[in-house]
Amino acid sequence: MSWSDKEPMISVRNVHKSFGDFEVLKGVSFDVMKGEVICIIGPSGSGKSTLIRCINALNDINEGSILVEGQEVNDPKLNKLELRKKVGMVFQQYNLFPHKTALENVMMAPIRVLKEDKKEVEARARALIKKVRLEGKENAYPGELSGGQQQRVAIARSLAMKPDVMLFDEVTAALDPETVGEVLITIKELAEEGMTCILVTHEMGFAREVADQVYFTDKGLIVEHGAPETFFENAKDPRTKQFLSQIL
Amino acid sequence: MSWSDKEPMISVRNVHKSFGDFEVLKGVSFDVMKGEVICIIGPSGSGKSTLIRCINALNDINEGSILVEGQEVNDPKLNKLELRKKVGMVFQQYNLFPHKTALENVMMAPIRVLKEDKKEVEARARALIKKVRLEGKENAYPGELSGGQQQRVAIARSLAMKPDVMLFDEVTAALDPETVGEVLITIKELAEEGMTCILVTHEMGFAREVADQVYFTDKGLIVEHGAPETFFENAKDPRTKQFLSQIL
Amino acid sequence: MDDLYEWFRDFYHTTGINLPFIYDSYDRDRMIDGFLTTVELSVICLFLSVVIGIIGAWLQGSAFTWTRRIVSGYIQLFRNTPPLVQLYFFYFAIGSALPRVETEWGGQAPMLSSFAWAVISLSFFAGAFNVEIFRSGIESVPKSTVEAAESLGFSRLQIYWDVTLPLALRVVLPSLNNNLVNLVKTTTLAYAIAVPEMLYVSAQIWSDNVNVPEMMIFLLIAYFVLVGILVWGMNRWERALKIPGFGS
Amino acid sequence: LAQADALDDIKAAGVIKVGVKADYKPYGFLDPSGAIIGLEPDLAQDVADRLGVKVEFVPVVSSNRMQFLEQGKIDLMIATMTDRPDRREVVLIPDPNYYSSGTNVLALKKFGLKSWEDLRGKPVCGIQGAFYNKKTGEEYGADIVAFKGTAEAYAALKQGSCVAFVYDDSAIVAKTKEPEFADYEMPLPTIDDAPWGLAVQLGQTAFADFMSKTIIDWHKTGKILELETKWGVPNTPFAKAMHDKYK
Amino acid sequence: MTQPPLSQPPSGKKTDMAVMLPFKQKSYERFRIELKPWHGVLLAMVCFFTTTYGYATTGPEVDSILTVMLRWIPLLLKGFLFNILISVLSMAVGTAVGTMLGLAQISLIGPVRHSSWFVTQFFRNAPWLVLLFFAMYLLPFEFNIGGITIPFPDWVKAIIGLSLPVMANVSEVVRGAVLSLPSGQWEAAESLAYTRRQTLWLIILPQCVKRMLPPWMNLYSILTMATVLAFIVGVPEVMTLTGRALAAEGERTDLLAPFYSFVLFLFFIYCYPIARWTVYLESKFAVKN
Ligand SMILES: Nc1ncnc2c1ncn2[C@@H]1O[C@H](COP(=O)(O)OP(=O)(O)OP(=O)(O)O)[C@@H](O)[C@H]1O
Ligand SMILES: Nc1ncnc2c1ncn2[C@@H]1O[C@H](COP(=O)(O)OP(=O)(O)OP(=O)(O)O)[C@@H](O)[C@H]1O
Ligand SMILES: [Mg+2]
Ligand SMILES: [Mg+2]
Repeated sequence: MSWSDKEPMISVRNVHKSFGDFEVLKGVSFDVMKGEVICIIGPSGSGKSTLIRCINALNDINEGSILVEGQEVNDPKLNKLELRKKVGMVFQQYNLFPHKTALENVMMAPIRVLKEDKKEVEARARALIKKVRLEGKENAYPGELSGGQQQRVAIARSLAMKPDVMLFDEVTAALDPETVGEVLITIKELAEEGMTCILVTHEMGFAREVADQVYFTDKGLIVEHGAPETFFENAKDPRTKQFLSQIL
Repeated sequence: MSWSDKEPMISVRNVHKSFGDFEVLKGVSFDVMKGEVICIIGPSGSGKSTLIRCINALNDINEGSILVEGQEVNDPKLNKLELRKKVGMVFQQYNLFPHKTALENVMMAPIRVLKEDKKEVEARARALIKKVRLEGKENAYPGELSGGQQQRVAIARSLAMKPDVMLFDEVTAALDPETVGEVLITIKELAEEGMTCILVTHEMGFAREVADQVYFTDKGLIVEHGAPETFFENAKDPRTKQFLSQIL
Repeated sequence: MDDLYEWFRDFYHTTGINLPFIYDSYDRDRMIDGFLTTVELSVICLFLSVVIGIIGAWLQGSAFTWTRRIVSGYIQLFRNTPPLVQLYFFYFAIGSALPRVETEWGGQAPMLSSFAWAVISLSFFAGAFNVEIFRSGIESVPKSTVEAAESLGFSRLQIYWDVTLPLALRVVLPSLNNNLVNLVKTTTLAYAIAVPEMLYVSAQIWSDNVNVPEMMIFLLIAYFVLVGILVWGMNRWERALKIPGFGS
Repeated sequence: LAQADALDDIKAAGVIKVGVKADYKPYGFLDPSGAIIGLEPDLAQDVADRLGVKVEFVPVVSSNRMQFLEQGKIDLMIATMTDRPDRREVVLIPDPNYYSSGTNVLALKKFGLKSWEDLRGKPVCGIQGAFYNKKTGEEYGADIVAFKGTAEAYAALKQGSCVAFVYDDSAIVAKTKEPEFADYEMPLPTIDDAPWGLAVQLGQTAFADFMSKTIIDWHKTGKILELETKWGVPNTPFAKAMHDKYK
Repeated sequence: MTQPPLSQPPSGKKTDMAVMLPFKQKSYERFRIELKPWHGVLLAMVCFFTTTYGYATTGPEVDSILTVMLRWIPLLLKGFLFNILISVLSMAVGTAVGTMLGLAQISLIGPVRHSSWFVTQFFRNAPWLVLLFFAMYLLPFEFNIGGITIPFPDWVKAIIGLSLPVMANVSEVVRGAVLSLPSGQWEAAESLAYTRRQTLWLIILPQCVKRMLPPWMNLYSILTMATVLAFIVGVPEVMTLTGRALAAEGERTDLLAPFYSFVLFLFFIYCYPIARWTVYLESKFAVKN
């Protein structure tokens, strides 16, 4: 394969996506280099979730191209399973498997999908659970965990697949400020370890602290982007300005 | 009735409330004068919602007393209907009636409960909908409104009963920053018009701008309170400090 | 018309496919009666069973323990015993214990005919299920919506009629649909107490003519049409009740 | 399927399956142990004895007895079936007939029924699958209300749901003798005095011949009369006539 | 680290309409407290005895109702055992075939999906009694495959006739349970690179079992009650035997009420515990999720 570290890890080029007559994405382009952390912010309904679902091939696209490590995601011949081994995703609603304990949730995919050795996976899974600071909750079922704890199990579950890229979709939207803090610390640590991350978030404070690039979407387009310092202080686009001014 | 404007509009005295064995409120006291706006902040589960539900007699209390305009809320002989004409409540989840249009939602209670004249109510309802800046959405069903719009219909619905006091329970928790802005402007206008308001909120920015008093609750007690300036800048209690430090 | 009948008679002689309910005037008349009886029985039972369901569900929420006990007892007794045996029991055991009335042919007949007993028995049978269906629908109306109504001062009956029931109805429509389809199918049981409905007439015809397969296929088609009409009607109703953003 | 010789099959199997009624006292009914007894089961037992095989009773009702025979579920049917030409198209009925009864009604004496026409427009109880239902309905205009079993029909009659119960006259005669039915009578002229036929599958001529001989023997020896007495039925004119004829 | 208790567990699906919260069926809590099993037994007994004595107008020369009942009860119980046997076997057959049919209904292959949908609807919408008639008249009494004769006695026909609607209903239960899982579960599994088959067997079906159990048991209870329809086929089940017993007792009309209430009673004591167990499972699973 011709892809090298020098090229973008993820390259989104002029992506269009419609649901029926309704065009959600109207030509979105951006690149993410290996180890970069980008945040996507924007009003509700602007297509943020749709965009990152396309990167993971959960939605297909109508036009344009998405390359992950040089591989076209929208290629019908693409082996989606291979793609998903490379790209991990954490959902806003966690989507843990409720019939499995925290540890089993984390271990299941590596064992069943990657066919890895059970012992090895278990060691890794326990390490991951420790990493997301959930020691002692290994045998708890999702129903017995608080929202923030579930969210962290979901992160560990994705990490167990050793992905190259992690996608986070508004992982903190439904949590109270304290729990938000816990989850964000976990993500920050990942970013510091050099994981390539794409985050959709409403937490401006977090975007400011951790992102290499901030993208602002509105009505299916990227309206403005930049490094957090310049983005938050000197937004040029009127729409962005208006949005940021609303934040108290 | 012996109550006069000089006395507290709402007087909460040593209120205790348990669910089974679990004591949610452990002796809460505070006063609200006519036209005052107070904000209650605090971590999840600290009993904020329970407290304001008690004021509206949606929950009964185990000990203490709650006076609204000098009337004991916890009196079993109390005419709840009379109380609820005086006290309006807006819920976090809006709780609109999904099978009624925005206008019908606003009109229903005055017509069915107060038995007011339909024409009159309609005129008032339209005025209220205008006040919350929703002209043109009169015939939309809740499902066709964005979260912020639904929240404003909920406010109009309460106002249509011409209450003396309004209770707001985390009315903005699930909204994106822009929509939060819209709702808060509406509440601010109400406050300026002299409505007595009690708000439970996570929006510190708003609390700072609009509140006459801020109360911080933790584990069923009011831990600290004060005017917003002093409260946010010079919190003394360690728990309050920790909570405030979490906010990014 | 007569030619058509003759054609079917010839059809029998040439092909051996015997459809006497088309060419034989006596069989034709009784089949038309049978069809009408089935329709009449179904429509009356559908209506009554829904009324029983609504009232029963309301009584289930009653404050009087004994009201609830009686409704529960009714439900359990009816849904845990075979409707066929219920029919027998009603018609033969209860029926002959009732006061008698003078008949036009000078006899003393029981007050209720077998048709009336079929109506009663099948309505109560399906009604027992409907009570539970409505009950679960009412449970699925969030407490918060009911509280919203409460906090606007609605009375208990007003809440049930204006808010709970309309919302519950929308939730339970699929299971209600299912139960009503079952009810239409169950009307065949009236055959056992000699209500001349379609199966009864068909059985008479096939014992006179030994043409079981033909009659059987006719019956299946006839019930398909009947059930189809019911399902079509329920779907139209469902669409008419549809409100935006509800049960996508 | 039919053309293998049933007699050989029966002998090879060592058992004959006979369709009889199980809800028609006294011709075929249950005893509390669940065994089927009655006049017709006794006849079936006699057939089995003659063949030197065991007998297996299969309970049938009017609405399914011919299908059972057609399908081969039973080898022989002795189930109160009226011998009618259209039935002879479907099953093979050996001659002579073994029994006979007519159609009549059981009704309250106080109604004073005189002729079949009196039934017009009135509800008349019946048994599902009986051939005279249609005739009573079509020719005399009665509203037939047919039940699955005789118990239900008698109950419906007694509770007043119908003006009369149309049924086999021999059973009605026996019924009017019971104290419970003291107020009832059999008021009409018997119609359709129709012989009963036992039946085998179409094409089983050897078996049918064997049965013909057996039936003649029953009449000759007075077995039918004897069984009537045993099961409490007054000796019927048909049985007496046949006995005289073949004696 | 303090863990603030969540006042509301996150529900599976995000909706703005609170009304669309998943069905929670805790409604039966009330039954559990107020209606004990013996209430039902009591009720049935009352039915039974009032009718028994209500008709105690028998003269001296006939047996009393109680004597008659005692004479026949052993046989009726045997018949009832037959009902249970039929219900168990039909349920087993119907469940096995119905599960396959239900999975076929969510197949990605169009023709498989459509034809299984049609079969399901066909047997779901036909009256049970008609299907039984069908099985009785249109099935041969024995099958001949390559010289081996497979007999189809009545009770087998009854089982076939009853397992057809059971199959169709199970098929719908399976399909409904699979579809009722939040789509997030499919997506989570997909994004973890599970194949469709793995997703179905490892993630979806294990979660469905819980959801399917209550409706499945409900179906069983309905099936059990439907076994009396086997009187059509002439199987010696309890209703058939009741009819014959009444005939053998000379059609005494005063016997109808006690006999039928006895049959009601038998079914009640068998089905009621099942219904209660179903309710218990329902509420148990509802809380867990
Ligand atoms: N399956 C679908 N069918 C039709 N429309 C859809 C579908 N999924 C999303 N949409 C629409 O596409 C638009 C973009 O949705 P998306 O979820 O990407 O928004 P978002 O930016 O993530 O918003 P939020 O901040 O509220 O999560 C919305 O208007 C939504 O209604
Ligand atoms: N009906 C109830 N039965 C039992 N416990 C309850 C009930 N309602 C609330 N609680 C408990 O009481 C505590 C306080 O709940 P409350 O809703 O008042 O918290 P809150 O401060 O409003 O939290 P949040 O910010 O999450 O809304 C919580 O721990 C909750 O679990
Ligand atoms: Mg989104
Ligand atoms: Mg709260």
